[in-house]
Amino acid sequence: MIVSAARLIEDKSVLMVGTQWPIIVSLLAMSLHAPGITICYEGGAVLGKVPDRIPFFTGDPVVNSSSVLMGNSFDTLGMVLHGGRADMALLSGASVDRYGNINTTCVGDYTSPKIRFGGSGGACDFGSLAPRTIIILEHDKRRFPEEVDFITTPGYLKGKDDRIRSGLRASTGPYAVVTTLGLFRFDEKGEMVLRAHNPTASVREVKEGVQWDLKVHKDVGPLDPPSEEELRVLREQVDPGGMYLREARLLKGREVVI
Amino acid sequence: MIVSAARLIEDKSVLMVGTQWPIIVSLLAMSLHAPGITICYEGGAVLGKVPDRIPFFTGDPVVNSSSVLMGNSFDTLGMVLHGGRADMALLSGASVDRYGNINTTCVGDYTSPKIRFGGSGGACDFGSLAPRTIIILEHDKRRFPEEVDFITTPGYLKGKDDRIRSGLRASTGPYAVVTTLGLFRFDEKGEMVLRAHNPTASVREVKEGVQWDLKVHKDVGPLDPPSEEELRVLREQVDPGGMYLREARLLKGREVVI
Amino acid sequence: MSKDKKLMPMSEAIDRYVADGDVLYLGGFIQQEPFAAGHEIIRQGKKDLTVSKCAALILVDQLIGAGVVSRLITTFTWNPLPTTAHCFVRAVTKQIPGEVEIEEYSILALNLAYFAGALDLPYVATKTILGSGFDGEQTDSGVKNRLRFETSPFNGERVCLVPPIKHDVGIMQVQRCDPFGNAQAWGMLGEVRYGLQSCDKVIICAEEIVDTDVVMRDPNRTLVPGFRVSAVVEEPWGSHPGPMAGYYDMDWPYHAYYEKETRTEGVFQEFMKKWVYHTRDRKDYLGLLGQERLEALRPENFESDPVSYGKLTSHFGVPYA
Amino acid sequence: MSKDKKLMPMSEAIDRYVADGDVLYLGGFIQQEPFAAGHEIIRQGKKDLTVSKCAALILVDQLIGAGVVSRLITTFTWNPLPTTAHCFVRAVTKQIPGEVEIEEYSILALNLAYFAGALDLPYVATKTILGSGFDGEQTDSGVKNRLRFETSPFNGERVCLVPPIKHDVGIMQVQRCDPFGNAQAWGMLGEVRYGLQSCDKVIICAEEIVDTDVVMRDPNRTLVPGFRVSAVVEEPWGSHPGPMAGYYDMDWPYHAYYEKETRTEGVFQEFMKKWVYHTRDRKDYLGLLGQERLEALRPENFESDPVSYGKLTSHFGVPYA
Repeated sequence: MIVSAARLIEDKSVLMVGTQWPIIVSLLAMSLHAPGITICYEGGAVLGKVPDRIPFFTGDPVVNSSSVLMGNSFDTLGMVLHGGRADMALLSGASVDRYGNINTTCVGDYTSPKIRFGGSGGACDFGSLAPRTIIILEHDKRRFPEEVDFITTPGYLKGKDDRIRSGLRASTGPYAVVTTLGLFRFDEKGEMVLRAHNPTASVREVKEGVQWDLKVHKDVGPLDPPSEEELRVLREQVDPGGMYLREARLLKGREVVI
Repeated sequence: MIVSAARLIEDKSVLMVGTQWPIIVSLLAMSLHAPGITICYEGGAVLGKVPDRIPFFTGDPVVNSSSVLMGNSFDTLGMVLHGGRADMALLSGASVDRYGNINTTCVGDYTSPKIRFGGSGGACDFGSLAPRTIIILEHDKRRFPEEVDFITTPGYLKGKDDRIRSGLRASTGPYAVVTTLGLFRFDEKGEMVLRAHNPTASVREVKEGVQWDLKVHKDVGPLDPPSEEELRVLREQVDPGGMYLREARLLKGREVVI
Repeated sequence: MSKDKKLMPMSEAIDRYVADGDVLYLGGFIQQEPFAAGHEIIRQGKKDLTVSKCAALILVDQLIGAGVVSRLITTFTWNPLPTTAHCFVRAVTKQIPGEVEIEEYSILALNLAYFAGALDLPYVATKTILGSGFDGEQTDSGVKNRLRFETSPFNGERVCLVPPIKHDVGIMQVQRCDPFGNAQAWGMLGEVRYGLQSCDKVIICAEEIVDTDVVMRDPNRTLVPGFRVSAVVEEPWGSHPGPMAGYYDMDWPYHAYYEKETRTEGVFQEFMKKWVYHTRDRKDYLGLLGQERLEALRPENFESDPVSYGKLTSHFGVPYA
Repeated sequence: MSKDKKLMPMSEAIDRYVADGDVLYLGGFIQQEPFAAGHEIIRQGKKDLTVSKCAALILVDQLIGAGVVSRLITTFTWNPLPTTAHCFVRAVTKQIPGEVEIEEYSILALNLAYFAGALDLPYVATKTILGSGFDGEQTDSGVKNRLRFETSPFNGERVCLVPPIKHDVGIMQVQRCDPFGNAQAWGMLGEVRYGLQSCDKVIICAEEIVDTDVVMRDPNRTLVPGFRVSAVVEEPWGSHPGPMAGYYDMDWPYHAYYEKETRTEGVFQEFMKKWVYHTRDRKDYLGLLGQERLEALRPENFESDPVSYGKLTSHFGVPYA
């Protein structure tokens, strides 16, 4: 998933990068084929290099000493993203639906939710404004409903026409979804289409992993597995402590004593 | 004029200060009875002390090393003035009319002017937004037409009702005009009224110094002449080089060789 | 410049400037959060507060859990590990310890609302939010916020109008401040410049109190000018367990510990007794952490090069003085 | 971060990035104006430019006098002594050397227009301008600008709507910049942050070229990030006769000299021959001033205290590396 997503990033592009998977994906791309990308975080940071330690999240204080610009959210969400200077946005999410709408708000009705998540942060802005949004998340059938309970981040809403009707710019919208099972793109109506599957997963498995009748691209096939070089850079350079690859990241399952 | 205007400034008030007379007036007040005033300039400066040399104008680089905040125009014109945190604005002007409208744009029709001045700068913002605007200018009949050719800075327009109709906030507007001949205030309709005259000028002289039938306050009388202390502080502390009091300010009449 | 010194202890600042029912802005975008001030608010038992915070982390979670918050204006609320903010979730899903009304936006929209609040602009039009759940008009999501949707008179496009959000009081922890309230901050500043300025009163908590000369030697670093500030509190380590650029790292294990200690209402109350109710002030709190732990949070020095603003005492080429 | 070095001589930067007919933003609010760049624009005989400048002083006056400007977006134009900007006045009142269309605002309104341009916001509503001559709707003044006036859907008040102003190219002189375009500036910054960002291309002229490490040790001082910058020109003294905080004072006698040498079209042409047409580049211009004069403009040092951003190489309390 991390490697597949990183491969979608073109060198010299300007990226809005969200918390969680987008951090490691963008830093891997920067360390591999895309050294000239510009990484922007919602709090007002423009990175100048791969940080001295991998950020836990985009507000990690390590960003303070690894940036060429530390400013306000207007500098990144405002002038880079809303201003039309970003090429791409990278996001995680709790769930994604058939038209690429993302929910990180709640399960159930918004006013009396069964489960409540953190909320949008800048995610709604990313999805509203970026020319190409890439959504990165672990595959799990519960994360792929036909229609999300709350649109935290607009994808194509009920289809591309609906997105344009809402007033969002026609040049914007979801570009790809990358999961632990495969790579998805969107058709001319804004519906998610399986474009390639992980070498270890079949098309059938992927289809069973979503809650609607998933469209499959006519040229669907397996993704190239991560190369040795990609894995080496990921494990030795980008995340040598395995923060993003092991449970250590969440400090879960360890006894926590203060 | 300088001393009379300075006396109108209350201690601890927050001032938006324009170029020319307002600079010396506000610094005189700060050096006399109002040490706790906050002086803000349109380019984004909040002064921290009387500058090391008197600023020629509010963009003078001496301001860089005499301020507690140097930011953007949004910091002063935006958050202090439009945000409703200023108590008073001090302005100069090329001409002022019966209702306190100021012209610093042109003589004649705007589209084909006979004479053209610099323009608004932040003056229009001062007059539009400040709770109390004080206008300071040399008295000269040509500077006091019944109606200005162009409203660079809105006073009461054609009267207080007209100002409110325009959408400007009811709590804002001209507070006083101070000239070399006298001190003027505004009546409930927004018309200029002579409140006091310089000890060396008669009411008749002042009335002859404007192009309309000037209203005179029933309690009109002479202003107190500048005290020795006021003059000493002005001449020895605020403007020891006499930049604002002598022709040297404009470098006029001197041979200029590069 | 106002010459009133505004230095006071935290207890006095909160007592004098935060009232029950106030709309409270809490500054710091992930970094520089006013934890010490928040704990004092809880200790003083303030009631019915509206808390407005662009990025709400475990400080807001504690305020909610302690029952001082009746309304929350925000873009997200979580524990930045990242994991769940349990008190927030309990309040929203089960009204424990009480009902908290939520007014939600995206970060950019809330930044624009604070910006409009700071400048008192009638509204700002944007192309974000449209079609999302925050666009109550299009999606009928049940969201409550102040946004309106209009057709642009310039080009006929559908736009989102963001009105000002203003606050009674704003509180933020910064690196340094002079006794008159001229506050300087660096690091990730998110929405804080406009958030603070959208407040009638401002309380600045600072790692260090410095002379005004320090401020005047670098006035571009000033976040908020003194005349806008009501109180200045010297409170080193006041943002722990959050980070302060140049002063301390985020205390990650504390956030994991907090996650564990807040999973139920019961354990949360024990947590609060230990860290808030049974501490009189920040000194007590820091005592619980111990000097060794604090020192381990110190980053290596990473200093800026000084810059000169230039001192000018006479007018070049012009006779003066 | 983009690793393309963008350093080039002024002549190449202007030739490559400024085209006839362009809408040009010139940065610097009174301080930090790009005089050297402006002179090169004149030397290269660019035509039909729209010049957008919040505070237009004698650089804009020279551009108008030289006939390269067909439209001016501004809030005022004068010689900051203060006295008349003669070329501007000749153009407006007598169409000498040609007609210049004027689009005028107040400073706050133009700041909002640049802000809207930088963020590509549809419009921003304000309470300034209303009823003034810039409010063409109410005063029928003949002013040409892009403002519209509406009734607020929030409270029914009359408001002024400011749409975005955008530019093809922006140019500013700053204190320091790295070879990749990460530019840092201090002093009075007026509208420049948003002005520069409302441009498709940006040319940065710098007193000094510094390593990226200098920028990364103080990233809050960055005015514009490198990826937005097309060209970087090392041009010491490039803002003379205007000031540069920490580097040189305003050259007041030069402004008086300029006033005198521009009173008629004829003497202005002689002035331009000497200072612009007969100089090949900034070095020639500085040669006319002489080293002694330049040194006299240097201010005393007035240095900021360094601040630390903190270097963090491992995660506190979390096993790493």
